[in-house]
Order: sequence, then structure tokens, then C-alpha cells
Amino acid sequence: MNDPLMPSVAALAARIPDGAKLAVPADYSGVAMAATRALVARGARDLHLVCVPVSGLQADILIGAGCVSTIETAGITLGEYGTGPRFAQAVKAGSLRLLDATCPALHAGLQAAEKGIPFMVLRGILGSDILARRPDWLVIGNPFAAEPADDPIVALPAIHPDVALFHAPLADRAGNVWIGRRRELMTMAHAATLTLVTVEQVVDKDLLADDATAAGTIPALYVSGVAEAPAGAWPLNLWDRYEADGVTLAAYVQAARSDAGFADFLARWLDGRLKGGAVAQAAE
Amino acid sequence: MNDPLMPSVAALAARIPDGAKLAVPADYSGVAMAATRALVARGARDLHLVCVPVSGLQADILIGAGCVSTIETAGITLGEYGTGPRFAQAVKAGSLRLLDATCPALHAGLQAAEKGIPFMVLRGILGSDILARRPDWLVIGNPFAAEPADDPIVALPAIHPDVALFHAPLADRAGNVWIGRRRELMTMAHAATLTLVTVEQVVDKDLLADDATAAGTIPALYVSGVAEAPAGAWPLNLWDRYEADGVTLAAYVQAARSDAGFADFLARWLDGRLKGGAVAQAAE
Amino acid sequence: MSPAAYSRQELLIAAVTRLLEGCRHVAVGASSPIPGGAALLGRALSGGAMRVSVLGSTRNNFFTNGGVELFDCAAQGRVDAFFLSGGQIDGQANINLVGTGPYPRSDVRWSGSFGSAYLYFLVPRVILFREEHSRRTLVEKVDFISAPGVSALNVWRRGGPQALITNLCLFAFDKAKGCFRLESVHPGHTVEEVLDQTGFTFDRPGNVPETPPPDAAALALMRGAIRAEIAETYPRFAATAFAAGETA
Amino acid sequence: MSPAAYSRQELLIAAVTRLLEGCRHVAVGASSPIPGGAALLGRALSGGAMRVSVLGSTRNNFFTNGGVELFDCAAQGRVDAFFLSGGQIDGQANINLVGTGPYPRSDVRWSGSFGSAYLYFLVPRVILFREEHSRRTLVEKVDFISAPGVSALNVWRRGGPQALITNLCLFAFDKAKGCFRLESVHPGHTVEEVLDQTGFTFDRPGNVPETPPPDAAALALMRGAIRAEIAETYPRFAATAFAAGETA
Repeated sequence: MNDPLMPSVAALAARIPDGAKLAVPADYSGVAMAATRALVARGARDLHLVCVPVSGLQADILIGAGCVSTIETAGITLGEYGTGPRFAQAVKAGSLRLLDATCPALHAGLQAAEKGIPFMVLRGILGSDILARRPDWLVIGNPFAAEPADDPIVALPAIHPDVALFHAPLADRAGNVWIGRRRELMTMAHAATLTLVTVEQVVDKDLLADDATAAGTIPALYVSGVAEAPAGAWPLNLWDRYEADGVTLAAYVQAARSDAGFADFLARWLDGRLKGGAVAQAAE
Repeated sequence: MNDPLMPSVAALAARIPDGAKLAVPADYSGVAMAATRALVARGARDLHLVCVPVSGLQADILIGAGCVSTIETAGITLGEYGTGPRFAQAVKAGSLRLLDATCPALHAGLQAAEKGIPFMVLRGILGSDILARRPDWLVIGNPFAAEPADDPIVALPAIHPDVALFHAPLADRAGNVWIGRRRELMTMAHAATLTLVTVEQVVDKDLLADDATAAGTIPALYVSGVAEAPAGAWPLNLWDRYEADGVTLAAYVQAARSDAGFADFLARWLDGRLKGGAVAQAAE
Repeated sequence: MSPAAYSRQELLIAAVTRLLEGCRHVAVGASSPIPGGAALLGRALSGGAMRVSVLGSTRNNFFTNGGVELFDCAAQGRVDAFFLSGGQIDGQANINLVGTGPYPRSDVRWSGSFGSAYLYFLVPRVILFREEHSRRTLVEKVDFISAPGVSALNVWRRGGPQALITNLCLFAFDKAKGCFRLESVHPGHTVEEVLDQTGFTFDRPGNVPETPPPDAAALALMRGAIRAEIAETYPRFAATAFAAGETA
Repeated sequence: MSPAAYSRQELLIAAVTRLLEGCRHVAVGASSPIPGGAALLGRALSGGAMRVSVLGSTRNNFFTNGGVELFDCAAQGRVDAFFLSGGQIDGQANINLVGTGPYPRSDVRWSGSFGSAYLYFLVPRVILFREEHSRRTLVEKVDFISAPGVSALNVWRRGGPQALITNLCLFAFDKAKGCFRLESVHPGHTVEEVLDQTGFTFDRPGNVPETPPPDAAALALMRGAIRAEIAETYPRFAATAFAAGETA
């Protein structure tokens, strides 16, 4: 990485091309909402969203804003607020290609990409309509069974995201990114061609120099760009660093029930009128 | 785990039954040498050693002491001193069942056990005599290829160790074990039925309570027993915590060239006459 | 103790806790306060021998290998019990977390299947939990099988449905017959009400017992330590679900 | 500069460094001071654009996912060059790290195959490095194939042997023909010596050039920053391999 510190979140998001297969983490795992705003602002189109393994606000907004053509996920949930309203609306309208999955299958597909293997098998899943609706998933005989044909097992193809995008607390100036125990972010970075990260803060120390931070750090080798974005997950939480902004989330769910309400929310979010609590203030 | 703090290293080692499939890490990754001494002292027999992915001093001593009947490894090396002398002697004598492997195949076998799947595929390996000598490894057609039969790929069965044994710097009183970036130790613990760990020190704080240490910690759920063993890797190094004892290693290699020399080394090691430098002193 | 001496949630928590007896490790998914409370109560009653992972909790979640760890852990045989729910659940214990009507353009779309299609096979005791007991939720045949209740004999399957608990009753699942059996009806409800509100057929004994109420020890624990613990993840639930103070 | 103005190791390091030109990431295995030195020199010459992982080093090893990461990293296409050696290397670039004589009861048993059977397929530029150039090491046919030099056309293979460097000369490997071609002979040695000491047949041009000596810039770097860096992993090598001070 030649220039890990991009001049802006917008410049970082600009590196996600239309049509990209874009991997994003679950709402609890560090979502790059500031970069998502930049994606919507620039009018990104035709994204294939890979949720690792589910998404919520981020996917729902991207879908509502017309940025997504395909979604591969084990679920779209706004927690206690239920299914994403724009997602449900798009499903009903038939405007979204659905690749319904189950959580471990998404992890296994990314792990297969991480290992450079064409597929990984998993137990379970057989007899589910998820499998019935995924012609890209195969059922093979377990070659190690006495009678392979009599021991069917699901084979999941590797998932190779063009881009992985997430938000983390820290990066250093070399581009190493600290993700603590949110290990799926490391798998995403290993699996993706390009990994773009927003962080609360870029620090001067070398995150790899200390055994303690190194254990939870993605080496810069896998990181294509880092942008500083304080409160970059707002209105979602960043692990236990800061809480989700419940007022804004509730307002979103209420607004997103209708096209007009969503459009209004989007406009206010994009032009900065929408502001959260203390955390979001810090971002201004 | 009901009693993570075993009364002694010997009691910990006593939980490794004769005939066990025993997974051990490479010399650089935290080897439980004090526990190995206890294994030899009690006259363990018929071990199936799974090296993750190679071994050195530990395997060579266990082989020389007659504890090992099968060895599954990508290599036995004493670093600049070359192949383990007792290993080479046993190979020549035909007294050891050899399962020669390649590093990533051992990792993949353990990862398959970690994921509870019967096998994992890997590229490469085809055309190697390693594969030719491993009837337990299969070559299958990649089911995702246009013509599976025309895209052969190696399928490696899961490796399920009965016991994983290693040495780490820290554990807490709940049995959580800090392994930093030595992630293969976590895979071993996930894959094994029983995980036995010696540590430099048992600390009072909760290693999972802090995000920083949690990222490099194996949760107690996977840990069957912990024994405190200061300088427990001696005469090997423990990462960058302490250096290997080059004098003792050189003496070992010299002694182990002959049966008599090895027997003498073993006797002195077992009865405590053999002592290392400052680190080993600390262990007394 | 009078019938009003415990809340509906306390009854359910106590009933679920009984289903967890002997488990070494119980995992609880997101948005599951009653299962979470039951697991924490089971742990307290076990004297700490039972481990509990509550997803979404920091204090009661000891995983350190990312989102995949729960699934790997289950595959390793280290998770004894888990909870699933469904927008629809049918008489063969198939669950539907995807939506109603024809797929993919569901009339009502729910969040999605999450880990159900996997954990239903891997975890020995899966407890189905659905408070709403109606012909809308308990149907003859689900519109979409997120995870099947039963499998062909040659399909590798370690786990599956053990029981289904609702606001009205507790069903046990008979794996051999592939159908539910009414186990007990909660105090204040009747077998007729259950028959009337259930969209699938089920077995029942001639005499259906009443679901036992929580005993004093369980109530004391729930209203003390458990309420405090569960407040970390579900503050609103903790504030309203427990009948404060009436422990005996 | 006189022929004695650089050491044998410096010549080899410079020659290997030329093979690494344009690499973004070079990984170096254990017990490889000359390849390690070459990678570090390559990095210095690239102005830092080339990443180097030295296994066994703390400072020059940025992996954080355990022992599997090098292999996964290679499988992802993120390792451009790697070094392998062999107790025996044959004319088809098969390497033997296991032993001589019949397997499994080898007459002489070496350490084992390590990652060779994998990395030889996955890393685009694999450089074979074996200082001893003799009919004992460079054989017609290895006794055990730890990793094959060439594969059938239908075998997925991204990488393979690029070159073989010894104390006498540099061979390039012709993948299409499946054999080595003599590229250059080191100063002070002859083609006849190479022919005499090599157990396999190889192609050679009518006029075999001499391996170019290290230039002044490379020597200055080697004797300064590189020597200091390599001393972390190979202190003994660092103390003896470099012709101190004679940089021009």
C-alpha cells in the first residue's frame, strides 16, 4: 500500500467500483457507515453485497438508495426493529436478486477464498429451501465415507469479494488495522482483492511491534486503503467502544416504511442535517 | 474445566493416555518441554504424534525414549543442527510408522476438525511422493469445474487429535490461555478432544475481560487443564519471551548421535542434573 | 403460592430451564431474552457447571475467533443446546425465517435464516421458542423451509428439535415419528385452546399435565442475579418481565 | 573492482536479488540466510515497494494468523517469490527433502518436505537455492519427490521453478521443455566444471556468460543495512559472509 492514509472517506469509497462484489460485516462487527454515506452520495450502482454473515442498516440504506442489485446474506435485521423495511420492499417488488444463505455457509465461502481453494464442505443445510434455491451450491458424496453416494454433504464455492469494507477502532501509519477479536474482518481482508477500512483513529505506534496488539491486527499487506473517520460507524455501534444511536435508528425504521419517508431520511443523512448524539458530534 | 490449576506438570501429563493421538506445535511456537519430560518419565508408549506442522527437539526425544509409534509431520528439524538424530535413526531402523506430510496439509486437516467437516481440499501436492505414500489422502475431481474429472484436487481428511499439548506465557484462573499471534495453538485446541497447556504464569486478571488480551486468548471452554511451569519450554525458546538454550541443544545433538549418548542425556534430563542458563535456573 | 405470584415470562423461563438440565454449554442467539434468561438460570442452578454464551453480550460471550466460532464450536460438539424460532413452524418442526408466499418475491419478508439451517443439524438439543401461539405461526406446512425438522436416514445429523414452547404450552418432538406431542399446558390455558390455535396436528396423552410453575428458588434467582445479568443485553426486558419481589 | 573485492555470499545474494525484480512480496523460509539477504537487498533497492517476510524473524514477519498464514497468503496470490532447496534436485526440477534410498526406511533421512509440495505450485517464482553443486546433490532423478518440478497440463498450477542457483552457476528453468538451461557461470568457475559436477543434463547456449558481480550500490547496502538486518535472524552468517568495508 503506497498511501494508506487517503485524503478523505469519499476518496476511499470512490475505489469501490459500480458492479463490485462488496463484502460488509454484521451491524455489531464494525460497519463503515461514513463510507457507506459516501457510496450513496456518489450514486454507486449494481453492487453485489456479501453480508458477513448478515447486515442491517447498511444494507437496507444501500438497497433503498438503489445501489444494490444482488444481495447474498443470511439475514437483514435491524435488531429489535425487525427486518430492514427497504429490503422487504425490494424483495416484494422483485427488484433485488436474492442469494439467501445461512451464516456458516458465508463464513465457509470466505474461508475457502482465504485458503485459495475452490470450495469448502459443511454438514447440515440439506433439505433446506435455501439449498434448493442456490444452484451454485452443490451436494456431493463425502469421498471419505465407505459409500460416498450415501453420505451427501453440501459443497460451498469460494466467495471472492472484489472489495471488503469495514470500520475499526485503530490503524497505524503503515496501514496495519486493529480488529481485536472481530476475526471475521481478518477473513474478509484475506478473501477480498481490495480491503478498504475506515478507523476511528490513526495512531503513530506500530501495531505489529507489540505482541498484545499484533494478535488482533490485520497486517498492511492485506489493506488497500485506510481513511480516518471518527464515529465512522454512527448511527451503529462500534463494538463496546460506543453505543448505537437508538433515536436515529428508530427514526430510520419509521421513515423507511415509505418511499417518501426513506427519501427524506436519505436527504437529511447525505447533507448532514441528520446528527446523532455525543458520538456523532465528535465526527463533525 | 473444573480444576484448571493442576497440582503438577506430572499430573497434567498423566492425562495423556498411551496410544493417544497427540498434537504438538513447532519448536518456535511454544513447546511444553517440561510436560514432555513428565511424559518420558512416566514411560508413555505408542503415541501418534501430530506435528503442527513440524517438530524438533520434542519429537526427537519422545522418539528416542520409545514413546512414539507413529509420526505425522512435515519435518523434524533441530534448526541449524539439521534433522533430529533419533528420528533419523528410528526411520533407518524401521521402528517408526511415518506419515510424511506437507505443512499446509497438516493445518488443513486440523482446520477440518475445527470446522467439524470430514475433509478439506488443497491445491498443489499432486505428483508428490508424499501423496503417493498417503493412501489416507484422496484425489477427487473439483465438483465446481466444468469437467470435475479434469481438475484433480487433493482432499485431506480431518485430523482429530485426542490431545493437544503446548506451552504458553499466560493463563488466568478460569483457564483462559493467552497465545498472542500463535494462532495455530487455537486451531489445535479447537480440533482436539483434550487440550493441556503449561504456562509460564497463572495470572489473577480475566484475560477475556480486556479486548487487547482477548484477541489472542483461547477461551477456557477449549482448555482441559493448565499447569504452571516456569521456563516450561526450556531448552527451547518461548517466542521472543526467552531464547533457546543453545548450549543444551548442541549437547543434545552431539549426544543423540549414539544410543548410549542419548541414554545418558535422557538420564541427566530426567533426574534434573541437566540445567540450562538463567531461564532454566528460574524453573528450579 | 397463588397463580399470580409469577409472571408469564417467569413461567416460560422456568420451563425452558428444565429442558436444559445436564447441558455443559448452552448458546443463545440474538433477540432471545427468555431463552437467555433460562440459560443464565440453568447456569446458576448448576452451580456454574453449565457454560452459557449469549450472542450480543460482551460479558457472557467468550468467543475470540470471530463470527464463525459459534458454528465451529457447535460442529465440534461443544454446544449442547441452542434456541431457534420461526415466523412459521410446522408439524414436522420445519421452520421458516424467510417469509410468506412464493419465494423469492415473498408477500411478507422476514430477516432470513441466519444459522438455523446449520445449527438445527449440529446441536443435540434445539429448543423451538415462539411466544405467539396461533394458526398464523404454527402452520401445517411452512412456505419456505429455512431448516428442516427431520432428515432422511442417510443424512448426517447430530441434532434437531427437542421441544417447542409457546405462550400456551410445551410440545416435545418425537424424532422417530417426526411430529410433536403435547407435553404440558401452561396454567390458565386448556388443551382445547391449544387445539384451536394450532395449525398442525400433534399427538397428546389422554391426560395432559399442567406446566409446573417456577419454584421459589428459581424465582429468587430470576428476580435477583438473573435479572441483573440479563439487563446487560436486554434492559427493557429486565425491567418488565419479572414480578418484582414476590419470591415466596 | 578486483574479483576478490566481494565474497562468494555477496555474489550469490546479488544474483538472487536480480531474480526478484518486480516482486511485491517475497517470503523466505527458515535457515536461508542468502535468500533472506537477497530479499532484504531487493526491498532496499525497491525503495520499500517490495515486502519481505522472513520466517523465524520477529521484525520482518508481519503474519498474525499463525502458521497457516504463509500458505493461505500464497494461495491468495499474495506471495510472488519463495525459495526452496533440496537434499537432491534433479533435471526436471523435482526436489527431495526426505531422504536417500528406499522410502520409508531411508538410508539418510533428512528433515522432511515442509511446505514444498504446496508452495512449489502456488508461488509464481520459486527459486531453487543449493550451495553445494555436486553429482550428489544435482542428480538425474531424485529418490523421493517432495515436490515435482513440472505437472500434467490439467493440474492447477500457478507457480513453479524459475531458476536454480548454486556455488558454481545459475540455471534458468524452461517450463515448456521441463529442463534447466545454464544461464551464467560464476566468476572463477567454468562450464566444464559445471558439466563435471552436475548429475542431470541441461541446455546451454554456445557462449555462457559470467554471472555479473554485485555493483557498488548493492555492496554498500549489503555491508550496511542488510548485514545489520540479517543479524537478527542469522548472527553468525552476518558476522562472516560480508567482505567488510570494501565497498568500491
